[in-house]
Amino acid sequence: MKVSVKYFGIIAEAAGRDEEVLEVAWEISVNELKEQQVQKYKIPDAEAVQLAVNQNLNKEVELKEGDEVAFLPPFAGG
Amino acid sequence: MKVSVKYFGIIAEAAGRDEEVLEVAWEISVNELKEQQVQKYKIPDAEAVQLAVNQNLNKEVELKEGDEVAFLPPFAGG
Amino acid sequence: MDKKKPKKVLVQGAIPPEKIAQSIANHQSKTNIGAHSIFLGQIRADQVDSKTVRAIDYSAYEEMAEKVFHEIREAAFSKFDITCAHIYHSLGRVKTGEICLFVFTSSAHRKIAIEACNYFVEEIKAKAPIFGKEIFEDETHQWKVNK
Amino acid sequence: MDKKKPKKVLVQGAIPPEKIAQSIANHQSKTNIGAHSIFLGQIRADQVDSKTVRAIDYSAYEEMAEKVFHEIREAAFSKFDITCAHIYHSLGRVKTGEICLFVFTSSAHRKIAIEACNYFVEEIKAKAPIFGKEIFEDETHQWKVNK
Repeated sequence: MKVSVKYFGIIAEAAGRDEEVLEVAWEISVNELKEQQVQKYKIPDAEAVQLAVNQNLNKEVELKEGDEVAFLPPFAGG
Repeated sequence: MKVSVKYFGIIAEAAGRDEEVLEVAWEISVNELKEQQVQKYKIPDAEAVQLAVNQNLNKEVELKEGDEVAFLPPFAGG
Repeated sequence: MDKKKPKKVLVQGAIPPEKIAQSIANHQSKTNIGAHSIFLGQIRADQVDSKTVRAIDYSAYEEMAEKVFHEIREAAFSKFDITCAHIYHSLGRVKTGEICLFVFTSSAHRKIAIEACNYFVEEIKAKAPIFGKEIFEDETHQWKVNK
Repeated sequence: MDKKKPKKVLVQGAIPPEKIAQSIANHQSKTNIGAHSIFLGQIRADQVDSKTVRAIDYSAYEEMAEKVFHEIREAAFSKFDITCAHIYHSLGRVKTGEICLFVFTSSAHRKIAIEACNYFVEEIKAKAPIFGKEIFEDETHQWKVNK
């Protein structure tokens, strides 16, 4: 299935892109997707990376076709 | 001896004046002066009135010739 | 330098928003500042026995008030690691909706700026000999008391 | 009405002092307000390994950030008896000395306005997906992390 992935800040820098559409296995978990991309792009400081699925940080959700998954580095607003 | 007296806010309104020079007895205490003027001008809400001597609220001081004594109603700044 | 040459705090009439903008703009050259905290007191159209407040006419024991403001500044600078602090309070008539108090503190870090700002506001309310006559629509009045 | 039609929080570039003055002026017709609390974040010229920060380039997951700001507003209005609340955060490059965050809360009473303002600031720092690239004089950069 396809999911739409967005990268921000230092992660976008490491990935060399802001977004892409990924073909992923059914039943892939949010954490598995994270691990896969962390390895692929050598994303630094991986423990500090949070994933948002359809703009929610809740990690328990299962990925579905067409979901938007955002890779978020530590927040720096304010 | 002479002391210079200032009235503010509702006290000035009751006294009908902003300031005056009073001839007072030697060794009059701050509280005695307060009581005297509260009676004279029927100053309302006398418990809430504070006296400042030479711009200090410290009540323990003894009055001296030429002191400036201010009658202050409750503060309302801010 | 702010600390050493305090300007007069008491100003005639309402504090215009443009003065606040100017104060903020004046701090843009101070690049060690990371946070500003601002408090503004605004005149409320309070209802008292079916009459509505239209303005507050502020008066003060001015010399003592400026002395008290100076002492509050000194205490604030010794308590808090602030870069600068500015306070202005109105004298005379300030209409409902207008600003009568402007407290402005700056620091490298937000918590310090915020705590210092609160300190100023509470100290000013408690210690500054300022008096307020609430003027109603019909020009009758009552004297305001801080709670 | 403020509560129902939130404007966009994210704005391009620095927040000019005149915008802050305009926001304050816009509240002078709301005569149930007695106190405003304002927080401003300003870009500091921090030193990192002998290099000096010249600007922060802010980016955000914009749709999520606006959603988070909306949720923070809803929570603030249910927690605090505030009359209105406005927040603005910069996107793009903001130079040292310029303002990148403007939080503005108003209430009948000072303590409520102040507490609500602090709540917004802390929530925004903790929850808004905003990212900051600190740009040094030589155009090298490092990514900022909130402490």
